[in-house]
Amino acid sequence: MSDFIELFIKQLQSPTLGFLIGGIVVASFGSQLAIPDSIYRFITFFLLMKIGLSAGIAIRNSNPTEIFLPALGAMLVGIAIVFIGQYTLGRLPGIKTTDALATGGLFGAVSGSTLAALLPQLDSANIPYEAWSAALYPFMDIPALVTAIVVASVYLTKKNGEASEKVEIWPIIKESLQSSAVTAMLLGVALGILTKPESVYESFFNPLFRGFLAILMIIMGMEAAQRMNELRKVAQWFAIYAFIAPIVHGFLAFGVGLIIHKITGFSIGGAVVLAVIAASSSDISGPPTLRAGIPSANPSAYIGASTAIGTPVAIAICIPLFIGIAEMMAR
Amino acid sequence: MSDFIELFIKQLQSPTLGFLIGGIVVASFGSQLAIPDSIYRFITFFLLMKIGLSAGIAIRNSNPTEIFLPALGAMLVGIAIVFIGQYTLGRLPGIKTTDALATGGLFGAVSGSTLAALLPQLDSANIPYEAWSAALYPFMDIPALVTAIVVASVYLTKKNGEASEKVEIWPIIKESLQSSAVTAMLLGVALGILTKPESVYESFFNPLFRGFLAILMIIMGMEAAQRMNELRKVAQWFAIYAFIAPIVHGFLAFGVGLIIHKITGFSIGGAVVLAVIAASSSDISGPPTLRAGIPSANPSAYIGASTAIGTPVAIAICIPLFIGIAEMMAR
Amino acid sequence: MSDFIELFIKQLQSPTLGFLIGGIVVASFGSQLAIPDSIYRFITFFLLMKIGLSAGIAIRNSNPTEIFLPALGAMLVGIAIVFIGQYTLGRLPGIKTTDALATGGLFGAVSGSTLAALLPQLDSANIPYEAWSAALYPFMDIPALVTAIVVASVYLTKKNGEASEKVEIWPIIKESLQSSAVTAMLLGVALGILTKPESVYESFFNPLFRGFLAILMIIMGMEAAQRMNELRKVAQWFAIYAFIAPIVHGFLAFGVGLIIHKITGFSIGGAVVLAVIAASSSDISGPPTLRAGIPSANPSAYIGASTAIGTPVAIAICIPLFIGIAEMMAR
Amino acid sequence: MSQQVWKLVIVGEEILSKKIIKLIKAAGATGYTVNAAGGEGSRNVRSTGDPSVSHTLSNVKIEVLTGTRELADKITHDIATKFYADYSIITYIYQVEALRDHKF
Amino acid sequence: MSQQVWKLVIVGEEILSKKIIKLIKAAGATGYTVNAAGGEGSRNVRSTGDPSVSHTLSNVKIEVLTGTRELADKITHDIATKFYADYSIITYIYQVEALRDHKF
Amino acid sequence: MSQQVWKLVIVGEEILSKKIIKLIKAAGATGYTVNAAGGEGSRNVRSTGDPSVSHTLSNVKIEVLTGTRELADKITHDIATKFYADYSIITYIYQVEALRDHKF
Ligand SMILES: Nc1ncnc2c1ncn2[C@@H]1O[C@H](COP(=O)(O)O)[C@@H](O)[C@H]1O
Ligand SMILES: Nc1ncnc2c1ncn2[C@@H]1O[C@H](COP(=O)(O)O)[C@@H](O)[C@H]1O
Ligand SMILES: Nc1ncnc2c1ncn2[C@@H]1O[C@H](COP(=O)(O)O)[C@@H](O)[C@H]1O
Ligand code: NA
Ligand code: NA
Ligand code: NA
Repeated sequence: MSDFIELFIKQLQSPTLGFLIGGIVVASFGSQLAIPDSIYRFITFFLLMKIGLSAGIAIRNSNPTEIFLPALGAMLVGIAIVFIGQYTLGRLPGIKTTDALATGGLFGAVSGSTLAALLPQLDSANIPYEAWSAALYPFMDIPALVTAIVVASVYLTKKNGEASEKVEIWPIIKESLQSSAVTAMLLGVALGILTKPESVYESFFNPLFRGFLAILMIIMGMEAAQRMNELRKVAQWFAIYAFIAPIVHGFLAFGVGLIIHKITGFSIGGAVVLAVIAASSSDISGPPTLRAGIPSANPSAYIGASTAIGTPVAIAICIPLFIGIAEMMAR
Repeated sequence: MSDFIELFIKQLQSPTLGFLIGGIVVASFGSQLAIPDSIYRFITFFLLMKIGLSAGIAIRNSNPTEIFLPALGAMLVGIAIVFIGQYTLGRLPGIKTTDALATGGLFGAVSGSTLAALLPQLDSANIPYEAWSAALYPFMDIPALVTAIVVASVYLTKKNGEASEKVEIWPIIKESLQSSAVTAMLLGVALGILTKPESVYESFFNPLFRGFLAILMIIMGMEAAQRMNELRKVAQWFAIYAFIAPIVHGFLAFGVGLIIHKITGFSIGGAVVLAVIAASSSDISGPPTLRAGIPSANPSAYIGASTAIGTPVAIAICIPLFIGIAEMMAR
Repeated sequence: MSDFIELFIKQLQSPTLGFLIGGIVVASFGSQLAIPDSIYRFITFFLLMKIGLSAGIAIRNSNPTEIFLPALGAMLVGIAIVFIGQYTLGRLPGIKTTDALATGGLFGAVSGSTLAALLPQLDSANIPYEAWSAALYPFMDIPALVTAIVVASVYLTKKNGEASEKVEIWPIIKESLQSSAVTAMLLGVALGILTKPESVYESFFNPLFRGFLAILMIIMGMEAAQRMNELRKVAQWFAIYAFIAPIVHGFLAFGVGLIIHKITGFSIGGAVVLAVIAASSSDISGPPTLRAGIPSANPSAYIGASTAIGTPVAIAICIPLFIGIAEMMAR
Repeated sequence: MSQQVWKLVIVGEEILSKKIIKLIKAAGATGYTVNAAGGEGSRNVRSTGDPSVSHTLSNVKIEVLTGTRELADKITHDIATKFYADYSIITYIYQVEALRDHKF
Repeated sequence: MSQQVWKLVIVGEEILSKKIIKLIKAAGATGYTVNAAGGEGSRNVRSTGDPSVSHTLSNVKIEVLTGTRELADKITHDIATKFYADYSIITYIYQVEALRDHKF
Repeated sequence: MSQQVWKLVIVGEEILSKKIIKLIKAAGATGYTVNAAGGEGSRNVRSTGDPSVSHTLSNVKIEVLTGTRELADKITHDIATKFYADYSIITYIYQVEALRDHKF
């Protein structure tokens, strides 16, 4: 146990986390510092392309059937998280079911920045993982969003006593695939598989990755501090859920990953990736999709919960936690 | 012949092309992915500065008189392309002469992104070329734009039976020189000649070149797909012209380059540069200059033709084509 | 002496200066070239973070008490510059006292870009300096701004014969600390001290520093040319002050630095840093703080003086001057 | 030389802009003008996950000139029905004088 | 379906935007809309050190809909007292018709 | 405390903005305000080669307050003569009430 705590604390000192906390402090202090919106957009594009490219290059040289079980696991976890949200958060006093579903959907969906923060730390910790495992992202992201929107629509139709009109699933999937985050990652994967982008990858995407990630962490930190105010306007249950849920979701997915590890050769590092994408909550593609899909849900509740608390918890607690566990298991 | 086809196909697999096609696919699929405008502007500035700096550093150590004949060739090709446009596209049924002239002017002018895409591929193919040859850019670009605007003015004056007022040429040249693209490249050339920018060049402009180029290719691809709709609104002849013209212009300039090769020591690689800048059509500086210079021409026609078809053809067909020819000649 | 002139001229050929002059020429020629605002903001953030990080990493491994005397010197110089402005510029015919105070405040405050331009040139000249010396920035910047605003308020209160209401100092300090420039640098210092950002620093901030600095120099040059027009609208004394003041302030601070050098082990290179931050005038954080703090002062006067003349003089004259002196002293 | 036309202004969440434009075109307007905007109102919900710290303008202001009051009312009505319940959005209208040779 | 309200427009230096918004809220308005703007006027001072070459929009346009003329006049008056002497700023007002179900 | 002035609004292609501003100043207006804008109209031509995929706002909205109707009409007329034939552009005008102490 003391070993584990030691490993956990070492993770806490990583620069990634330092930059995140730096952003929180800076914004809390009311600084005028602002990273321009276009830079933020470029950085997220850059990071997801980089992750996609390296996954694609890896897939090119790997057995594509290996991904089947982990992808299925990712899907099931994404869907399960929505129902967990509905039956825990949604049952609490004063919480509207649609708000709970939207929050569950956002926490089931995946954060590109959390994923980007994880990978270099796995590398530093020398924990091997399937290079394609970042490609699990959309397999958890899209089912979670689709489930949240479909269940909310069914719920609202029933509640309003309307003749149940069928909810169309394909448009929701399409909108998720068209979102800038998922597109950037899939474009990277496709280019990694089909072309030979090694020269660009080695001269550009790989060396600049840690730097842009650090800047993104500052932005995420500033954003978390800023959204705190918004979160204060909604029921406290959202804050409590946002603190606990990433950890619970992480353990759920880590368990699923371990089972797949037993069945196939899926690595422990891969299980950590699965755990952290489950622990993460979407910050780019999820919010607009949910806003359009469940318009009556309160965005201050679900975006506030995710950005102000969910993402910091995923990065600051879940990443070191699951890396610590994996290191302990490796001994 | 089969050798040539093999070389041609190898070129088709380059990452540059992959990123271009990736952009086309992504935009055709209706993705929300968008590279912010300010990033696009910075990237074109960066690439042209880099090209200019390396040309300037090369000129510093070379005999400046060497550039005389190639520059003259570039000028003549640029002017010729406008007249080719007038007497081919302009003679087709339903095509306004001013539209044909503006299109010819844009195809005579030069694309910084196509030039940027060419140079690393020449390097990979180990085809030597005069390092200053990128500096031929303005020598083709400006004469083409000036010719198109002057000829259109003369034509309109005659047609409207007005007393022929003399068209002022200097303001058009000045506007071209003041355009952001030409300025960026000439600034790079000047700094390369007059200062010692090697430290900045080696630590910044050179290593990041391929990466920013890849991102620009994605933007160009998305843009091409987007402009297709606009091109559909105008006569089909523009699309046909846009497909054939880059290849014809490329061969014309390659021929001129070979003649200069015989006369002076101008390299085959230099002739490829001449061919590709002729094949390219302007995407940054040309459109606003033409819009102001020939206001009655329809921008949907000439910009659509250039961006939706001309640029992809120049990058995807003309670059591998002329590199393939040069490689065959080198055997 | 001829030695010194030689050293001075060598400094003049540095790329930094070339890019600055390039920007001036380009803008004077009326070019359309424009670096997007968001890129400018990102670059200044990047450079100040880099400077802060390297200072912070250095402080982590150094004796924090060393900084005490130099910081005190920086403070006194910052305050002195304001009074020098008041009693020289402010006494000239037709110059309003508040305008003189605001100008003095801006020239007492510090320019991140000038500081960024200095450090690589100190490195190239192999002049050792305390790595933490960049952290002297806020110790001169904030006192200068506070002094200017407080003295102006006292002056206006007296002049208007109002009952002297006490000027609050803390809000002014807070606003300075909250400015994006000071925040970025202090965030870098804090992260450098408290986390281990070496991996990010070596892979991102350090290699890209020279390149972004070069681009910032182009922007500063364009800006200087642009502001010239504004400066022409105000009394010529501002232009004359802006030319002489950086040199005078530089020598004042260099003298202070030499005294500290005698007392403690403070390096000659550190004295050059002190001299150049004194010579520099604020371009990011100063103007809005002064505009809010001394609303009746004419911003065209003080911003024009600083941007159009002060900054070019600091970069083009003061940096090579003090490096030349330090090199001569080292022989 | 001039004609009286109606200017309808819509200020609402950026996320709605494509939908509102679609609706404006469907109603038969000859055009529209869009501005990025920021603001606060009585509902003031945020609809994106994009960082607010970067001063994103998360609203959009859409202006439509219409030749008749009916057309403007139809657009207002369509927007009210579709978006008033769940989104931050306001609309208002006034008369302006446009050059006669442009058809609205 | 509609109500007459006043639309007050303020165009001034970007640096004032937070202060003006504070003042608008303090006066009791239900909301405001902000646009980035550029421009020139009779005073035309620049308030930032940010590069003008990069085409920064250094002004801001703030629009406030108020239910009463008094509220608009109060805001105008507060702005005039505080900022007219030292800053580039103009204000003007006109009547528009807003949907009745939004409270101003 | 107030004066009736005319507010002339011009929405057109971004590429024209410098030329329009020149013309406004030449006509004798005391100032103008510019906003980046997007939009579609009956002509709707694009004038730049810049990527449209990046949501560039390729229009510009220019507002001019004038003390007299004549001045506004002169500006409108100049714009119409110079740009209506070849460019996407609209203009319209209405009356607003400005603070008396600013000269227009
Ligand atoms: N009184 C007002 N004056 C000006 N703009 C307003 C006002 N109320 C609301 N708005 C704008 O309309 C948007 C939506 O308002 P609401 O639906 O009240 O949240 C706000 O974000 C503001 O941009
Ligand atoms: N006549 C005018 N028409 C339109 N906008 C104006 C006018 N005069 C001033 N402005 C705007 O108001 C700002 C401040 O004006 P001023 O206080 O006159 O410098 C200017 O920067 C313009 O954006
Ligand atoms: N009916 C309209 N309502 C609002 N804006 C319009 C309208 N028609 C045109 N515009 C704007 O004016 C610009 C030029 O219009 P046009 O000359 O009709 O292409 C368009 O791009 C729009 O921004
Ligand atoms: Na998740
Ligand atoms: Na060409
Ligand atoms: Na100073």
